[in-house]
Amino acid sequence: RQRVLVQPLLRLRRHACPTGMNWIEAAHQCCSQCPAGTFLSEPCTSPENRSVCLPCPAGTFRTQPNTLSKCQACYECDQEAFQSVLSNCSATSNIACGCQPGHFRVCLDKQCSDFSCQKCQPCTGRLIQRPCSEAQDTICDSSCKPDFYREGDECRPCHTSTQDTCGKECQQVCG
Amino acid sequence: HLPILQWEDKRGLAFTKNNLSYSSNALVIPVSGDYYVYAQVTFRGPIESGTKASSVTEIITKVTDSYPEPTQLLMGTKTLSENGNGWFQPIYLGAVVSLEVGDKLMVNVSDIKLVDYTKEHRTFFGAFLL
Amino acid sequence: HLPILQWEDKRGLAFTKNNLSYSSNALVIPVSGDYYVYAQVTFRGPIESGTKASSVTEIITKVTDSYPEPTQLLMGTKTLSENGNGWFQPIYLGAVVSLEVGDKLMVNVSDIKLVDYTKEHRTFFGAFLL
Amino acid sequence: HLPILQWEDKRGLAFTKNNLSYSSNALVIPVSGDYYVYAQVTFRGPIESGTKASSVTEIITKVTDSYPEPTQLLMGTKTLSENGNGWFQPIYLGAVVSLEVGDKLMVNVSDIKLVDYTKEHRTFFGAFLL
Repeated sequence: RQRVLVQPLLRLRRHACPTGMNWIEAAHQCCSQCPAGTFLSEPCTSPENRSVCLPCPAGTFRTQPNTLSKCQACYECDQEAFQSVLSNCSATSNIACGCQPGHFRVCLDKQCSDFSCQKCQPCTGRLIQRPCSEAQDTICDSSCKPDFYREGDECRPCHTSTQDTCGKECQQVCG
Repeated sequence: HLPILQWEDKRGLAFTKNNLSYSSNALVIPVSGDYYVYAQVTFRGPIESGTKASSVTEIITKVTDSYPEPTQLLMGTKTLSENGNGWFQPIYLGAVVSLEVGDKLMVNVSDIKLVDYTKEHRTFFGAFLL
Repeated sequence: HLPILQWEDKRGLAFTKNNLSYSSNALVIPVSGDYYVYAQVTFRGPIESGTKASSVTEIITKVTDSYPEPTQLLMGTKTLSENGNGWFQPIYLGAVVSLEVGDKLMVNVSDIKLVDYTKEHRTFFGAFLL
Repeated sequence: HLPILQWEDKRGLAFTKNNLSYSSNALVIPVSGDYYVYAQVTFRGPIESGTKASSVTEIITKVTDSYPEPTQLLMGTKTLSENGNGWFQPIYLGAVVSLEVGDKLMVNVSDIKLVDYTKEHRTFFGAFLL
């Protein structure tokens, strides 16, 4: 028995408009889209004449052609929380943020569309296996640098040790 | 884009009326106007397959025929300071937004495997016209 | 059942009107319809006599003549990762529910001793007809 | 008094209508009645200049000509058990309050430097007449 897949053949869009035009409910007709960087101030009075589009006010943007009555508000970079501006908001693009030097991104979702900036770990007394970058923290070498001895999970310079603070490990390294 | 939640719209406490309909994971706006839109997602962990989550995010998003990209309307983000034991974290969002007929509302989450979908009164989504 | 909170319905910011009344710890629904029901409970600890709480829960419940058991309408559960110091944890819940005349709404909590009842603007409960 | 937040009332998702206006950091009530008032503030840290915060607080406050002091209408307080890494903590508040024409509503926070102002859908404030 043949399985018949019952499904609307064509998922009819509510109102099919030609490419470059959108259905405007208020005008009850298709109108031309406004270009990126602008918004629809007044819909067309007939499909032949153009919609009235105005530039996005300062602090707002539209990256795509649209028939929206407002532009989107620009985000801001969180400079208090160690973010930096990679590129400013323009009429056609939102602001882009990164992390200030010495910080790396901690993503809040898999796409990393949202992130906080965290201080890179300093690798005091250790060699750096992989330097800190925008995307990930420093990776420190597990062993201490020459002239540094291990104290717990820290590496301490020999010159800071004194007779009675220099334990077995310290003596091995610092003599 | 972040995963989109699916919803029950008929059984139990769920219902739709006044032409506010639900289809393909979205509420569909029947008439232009200002709506109070709200959603709560209860997140829980740890889960078997999951890596340890450092945060959870819930976003109410709008898709419209007038623009090719979704618009994020409301967002709740909470970092988790959980210690490996079982944890629960509800996030509630609600506000008035201006919507056009045909606009679609949906709920995105940072990780769908962390959503507690087991009880209808823990994770819910709705809207009403003012 | 979980403990039921008692509410002030006249003094300070509290009020009832349009026949929505409060009696024996419940809001009583005067006319059938869809209501936006909401409540916030602020939990706080540690408390003198209390054992260390691992989580707090708030539930808005409906009791109706047409069914012998309460129905849980909305629930917020949050695990606590507190470290012995003083802690505060608010849980807000709100959604549209269909109610019948005579239905009673109440708020249950996991542990009544953890509820901060000292300030009316920290713990509150209400409903309005759409 | 606690710091008062400033708001955008025109650009992006923000709007005012029906004579509910915004001026000097406050929503101004155009007609007496019962309003559902709500606000979410997303707090985040740590911040450069900041001392380590132990808790965050959001308060919706009313100022009225008929009384010299502000009235706290709704309050959300959450203690932080953060461990030095980046943290996010949203607090949502919403309830029905009775207001008089000319009353002003504003949002106070415990520390303005901890408020995430970078995205309009993370921190928002509004009211509507029932």
